[in-house]
Amino acid sequence: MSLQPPNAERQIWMFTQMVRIRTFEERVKRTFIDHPGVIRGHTHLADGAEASIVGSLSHFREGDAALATYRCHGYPLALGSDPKAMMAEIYGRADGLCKGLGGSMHLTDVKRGFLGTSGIVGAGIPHAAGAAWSAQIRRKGNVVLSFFGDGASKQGAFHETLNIASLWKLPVVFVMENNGYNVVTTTAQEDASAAAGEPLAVKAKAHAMPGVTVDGTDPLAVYQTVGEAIERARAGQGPTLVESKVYRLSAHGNIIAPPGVPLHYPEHEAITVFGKREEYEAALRGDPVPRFRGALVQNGILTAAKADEISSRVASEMQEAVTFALNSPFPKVESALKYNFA
Amino acid sequence: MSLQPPNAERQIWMFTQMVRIRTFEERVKRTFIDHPGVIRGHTHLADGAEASIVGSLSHFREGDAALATYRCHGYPLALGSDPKAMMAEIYGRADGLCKGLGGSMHLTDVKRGFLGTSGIVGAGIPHAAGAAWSAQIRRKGNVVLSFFGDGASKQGAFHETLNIASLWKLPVVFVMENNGYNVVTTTAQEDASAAAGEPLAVKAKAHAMPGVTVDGTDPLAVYQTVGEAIERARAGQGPTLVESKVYRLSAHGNIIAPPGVPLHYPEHEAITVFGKREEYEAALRGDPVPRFRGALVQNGILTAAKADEISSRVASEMQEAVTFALNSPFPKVESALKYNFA
Amino acid sequence: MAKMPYVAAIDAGIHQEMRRDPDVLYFGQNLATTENHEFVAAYGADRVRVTPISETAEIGIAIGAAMAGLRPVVELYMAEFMLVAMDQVVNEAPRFRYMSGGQVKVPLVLKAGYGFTCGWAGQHTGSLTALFMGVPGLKVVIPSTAADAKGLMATAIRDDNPVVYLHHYMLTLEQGEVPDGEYLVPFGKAEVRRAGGDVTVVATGWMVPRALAAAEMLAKEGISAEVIDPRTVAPLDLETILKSVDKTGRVVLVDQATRHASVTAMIAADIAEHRFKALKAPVVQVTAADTTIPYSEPLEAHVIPDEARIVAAVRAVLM
Amino acid sequence: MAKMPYVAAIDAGIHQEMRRDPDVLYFGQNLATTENHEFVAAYGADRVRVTPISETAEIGIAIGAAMAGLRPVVELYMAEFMLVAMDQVVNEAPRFRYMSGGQVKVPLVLKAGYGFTCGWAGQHTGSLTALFMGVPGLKVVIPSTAADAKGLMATAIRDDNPVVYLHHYMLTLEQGEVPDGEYLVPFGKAEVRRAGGDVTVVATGWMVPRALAAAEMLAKEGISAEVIDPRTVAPLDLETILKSVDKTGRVVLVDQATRHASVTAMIAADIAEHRFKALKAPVVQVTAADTTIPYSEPLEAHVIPDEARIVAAVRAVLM
Ligand SMILES: Cc1ncc(C[n+]2csc(CCOP(=O)(O)OP(=O)(O)O)c2C)c(N)n1
Ligand SMILES: Cc1ncc(C[n+]2csc(CCOP(=O)(O)OP(=O)(O)O)c2C)c(N)n1
Ligand SMILES: [Mg+2]
Ligand SMILES: [Mg+2]
Repeated sequence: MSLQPPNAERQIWMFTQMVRIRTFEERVKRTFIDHPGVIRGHTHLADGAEASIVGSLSHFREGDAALATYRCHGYPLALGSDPKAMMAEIYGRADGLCKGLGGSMHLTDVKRGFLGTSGIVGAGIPHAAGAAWSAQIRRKGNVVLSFFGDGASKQGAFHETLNIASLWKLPVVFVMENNGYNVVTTTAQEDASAAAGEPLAVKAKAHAMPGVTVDGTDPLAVYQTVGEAIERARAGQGPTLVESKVYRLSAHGNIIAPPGVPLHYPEHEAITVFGKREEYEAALRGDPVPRFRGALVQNGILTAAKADEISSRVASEMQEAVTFALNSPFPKVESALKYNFA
Repeated sequence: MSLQPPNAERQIWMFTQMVRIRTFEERVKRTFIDHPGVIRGHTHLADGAEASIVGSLSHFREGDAALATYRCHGYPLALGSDPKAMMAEIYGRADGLCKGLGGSMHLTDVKRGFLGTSGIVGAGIPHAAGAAWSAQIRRKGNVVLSFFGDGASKQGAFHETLNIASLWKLPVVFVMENNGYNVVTTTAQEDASAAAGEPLAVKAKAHAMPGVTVDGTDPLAVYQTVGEAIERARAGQGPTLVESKVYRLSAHGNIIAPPGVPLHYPEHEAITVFGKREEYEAALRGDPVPRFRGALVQNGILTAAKADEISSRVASEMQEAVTFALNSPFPKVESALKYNFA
Repeated sequence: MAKMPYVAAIDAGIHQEMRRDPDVLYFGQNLATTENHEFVAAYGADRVRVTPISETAEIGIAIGAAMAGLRPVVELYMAEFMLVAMDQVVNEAPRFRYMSGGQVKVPLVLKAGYGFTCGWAGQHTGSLTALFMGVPGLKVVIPSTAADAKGLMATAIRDDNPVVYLHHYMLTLEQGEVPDGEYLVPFGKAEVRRAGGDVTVVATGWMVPRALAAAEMLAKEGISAEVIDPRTVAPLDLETILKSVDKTGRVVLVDQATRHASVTAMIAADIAEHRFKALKAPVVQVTAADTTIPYSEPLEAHVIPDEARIVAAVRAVLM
Repeated sequence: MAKMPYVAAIDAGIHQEMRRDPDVLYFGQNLATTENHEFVAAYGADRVRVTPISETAEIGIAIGAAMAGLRPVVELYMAEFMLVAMDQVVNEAPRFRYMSGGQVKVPLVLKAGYGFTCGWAGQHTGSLTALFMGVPGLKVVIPSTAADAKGLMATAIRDDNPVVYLHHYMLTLEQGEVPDGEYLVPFGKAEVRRAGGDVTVVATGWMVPRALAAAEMLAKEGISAEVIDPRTVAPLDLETILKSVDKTGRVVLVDQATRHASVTAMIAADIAEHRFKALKAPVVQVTAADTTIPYSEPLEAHVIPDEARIVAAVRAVLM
């Protein structure tokens, strides 16, 4: 299968979405300093994975669906969710996307095809396959995207689901965002394939499924690879495992700090735990957002001025999101008892 | 690695064990007709898998361990357990191997290295890896054998365990007895690899582990293949997945019959469900027990007379087991409350 | 009305809903492996499928399909098999509606047999109902008659929430009158199986016929027992139970589970809190002995509640 | 005696036993990933290992290692993560000794935090104790103080049975006096945290300090509450609780779990059966509201039992 690369307009759209995700995450992160106590629990950022997220979701059509994990702020932004409602959710407010009931780990926007996010590692993978069963029997050529981390491929749910999806030729694409870490454990410390120097895409071989590895920091490469997998799925040829290699630019999360310790974002575990500052700095040099900007400017798709304009438009958008969220009231306490049952 | 084939004496021992397993299972099966009601619950026979069991366990040494599933009558026989105590267990009697508390699905004989059997598909696979961790750190060159079915490779526990075993180079050999069926489902109906015409040993590729397929009806082939895997494991080179292809010669079990319906063994599901009598008859023609007997006689390792003598000795042994078990008393009811805690 | 076994009534309930609603799916292990399979023949392979032995994926797939608008019924065979997928049952299916602020619904039915106390030994004989009953967002159904088996299954399929449907293995072939045509039994409405004024006996599943048999024996002694079958334990119709306690002042609760894993403890605690004044005697539970279930027949019989133990408990609360 | 936080006391308990017994293993996710890790440095990589995110294999491996003679402690972090491996916890580990007729023992400790009610929302905040407490063959421990955290961990490691050790997240940094040197706290012995004569309050985990705070407030009104912390719920020291009820005749039971998933219902049912005569008022439970835990702070606070609700319940049973 061969796929046309995205046209200039689409590439600018992709760049814009990447900037929006990055800026949103920066504002989430800054909240821990600017407004301590406003974000509770555990928050996981998508910075570093923007190219992978946007490259994948560029192919999204009406009726398609995406499901993800607790690290879920990026997808709905690319799918068109309102950052105001997203930030309000992360701040636990009444105007939140999920009415303040779900929080950072459980962003959901059904109207935009973002069906659900599980905080339990691996648990969301079969949910995506189930949604794909629905797409399969409705025969509208829809596809489902399942996003999860490298660590999740060590859960039984991953293998059980890949087997069934392959056997039933479900229209689903499994996008494994391999950021090289499960919290403070490197892939080589927990994965036999990685320890043997093999890509994690090799796991597809256990399930008679194509497995491919792509540079997840290059939005056009992801566009191509995930796009081909999506075409295959829409055509009824079954699922693909895409290993998208990214690097997370923040720590795993805002520290699993017990009450009393203020929540915050320390540096990446490569530095704080393993003392490998060079590894982190190399990743920073490959930061997908400035890199894509550079490429677009170099290719004449975007002028530097236009790029700056996008960035500053996004900056205002996200400032508005923060302001909106801070001003949104807390939900009424009675609403805590709603929505357990349909 | 290359392994000497077993000498004549050892081959005769192997043949004898195969006959013992077959005869034991025939007596279990006959109990449903001769003594209805004496065996309760669900019973699963090993007939057809004798060559695989005995070929694998021929390498067993002091300090080694084996773990298996509900289909567990064959292993302890080959390891030296007393068939009287085994039959008494299956009949729920006080002299049973497990004092009548476990029954057919849970035969255990710790003194002989047969550590435990789980009735939950896939659940016993990590137990074997755990025992192998113990062997690894005790450094006596011991190995653990994990026996399970083809269907079990569809449980997450299988993949999770293979990954860890490979990563940690645990001294364990995973012997998958692929009998082509999970109850009434064929492997091609439930496994993406099988549906694609690939052997199930391919699943090892997801875990940087060697995966080999062997004819499980040929005891010498199993001896060789599992033997090499065991040598590897003892040498600290890690686990192997051995797919041992067998055919079960009885139905999955004695029918999951609700109370009121007498328990019995109908014919194999290939016949009763799929109407494929030829498939079953071909398997019968390849029956490992007469085939190995034929080979031994042909090679001059055994005379027909000596083979008959073995069979009739075994027949008496198993008749004694039945008689013993029938005469063994039921356990005292108070013993039902013992052994919940150590 | 037609006489049929409990197991056929369950199927009748599934058929009723599959005929009516093309969004209902039915799948699980070891079903529909040939084209002659009753459900595959009737509804096709889009909606009826055999799965591998992968409970986590099976239930997870049901959740995803439900979120995408379908109504899956998952055949699990034995309640214990849900344990390998317990996260999907108690921490995924019942959470999504809530965590999304009401955006999604997750209508699905997890159909599983339980209580295989006829020699299935340690790992297949559990009565796990209490593991599910306290999970917000989950409904839990335990039919004890053929009619309820049909009507509660149909209601479970139409319900917009995840439902654990637990049918008792020892009732599989019990015959009962089952209403023809569309039949639904509401959730959260206990059934008074036998009216009585001296003592309230609450039981579920296989314990219902045992409680009724005990009531029969007690009737001969002039003791009139009211036997209540909650039918669904989430939602639990506490009202009907409490009303009976108001009348009798005495309660015996029967559960096949062990004491600290029982549904009866939940009900006993509710009664102790809400009917202190009405009670004339201790709230007594008759539960399984605190042990893994043994294989051997006399031992198994020894640890499971029977008529004699129920009768003895009733006599005790009447003293 | 040394003052240290609860979390350090847990570690002290593990150290005590690992130093003493070379068969003790400690492993789990995201620990021991560098050679500087405290436990790896002390006991080596044979005995201390990081695992992948594979709870089923992790707990299953612990079971196998235990059957082969070792004493594994599995670090699970959050009780909910056991749900993906629930079969190993409730239908494997506690069954093998029984089913083998006493041939094997399965000594292992499943260490897990619970009750992350500080914004961890729907899937990480559960109080799952009741799921484990009724399983024959399993022991269940809930330390509420630093001293108990150490002593109960040591006892759990020495116990020859599988033990679920549940430490409360909200207590992580609570300081307490912890005995130096070898220290063991027996299982099955409740602790009377505060003596009193008017009412018996039973609470576990984080609910213990809340119950004590409530008792403090009640004392100002002249109400004397006895606060009992069972410390282990399997085995459960019912005797100490019943003795207190004999004295007070009034009971309030506090649980962070939802009502029909609570430990308190089990205890309430036992009291209702065994102390009918002694009771002067209904047995009242203070439990979480019947809901998945919301993320937003005021909502979360609204659904979890607090001092005010405990105080109100005590006042109610004294009326
Ligand atoms: C079943 C389960 N076990 C453990 C955890 C704790 N946990 C949360 S995130 C995480 C790391 C997951 O790593 P990966 O899948 O690589 O995703 P990443 O966070 O790197 O994006 C872990 C172990 C969990 N949520 N669920
Ligand atoms: C987790 C779980 N799911 C389902 C079952 C029911 N069950 C018992 S045996 C069996 C078939 C297993 O097939 P396979 O692994 O190929 O072993 P075989 O019986 O063919 O030897 C099934 C589905 C179970 N015991 N455990
Ligand atoms: Mg990762
Ligand atoms: Mg098989």
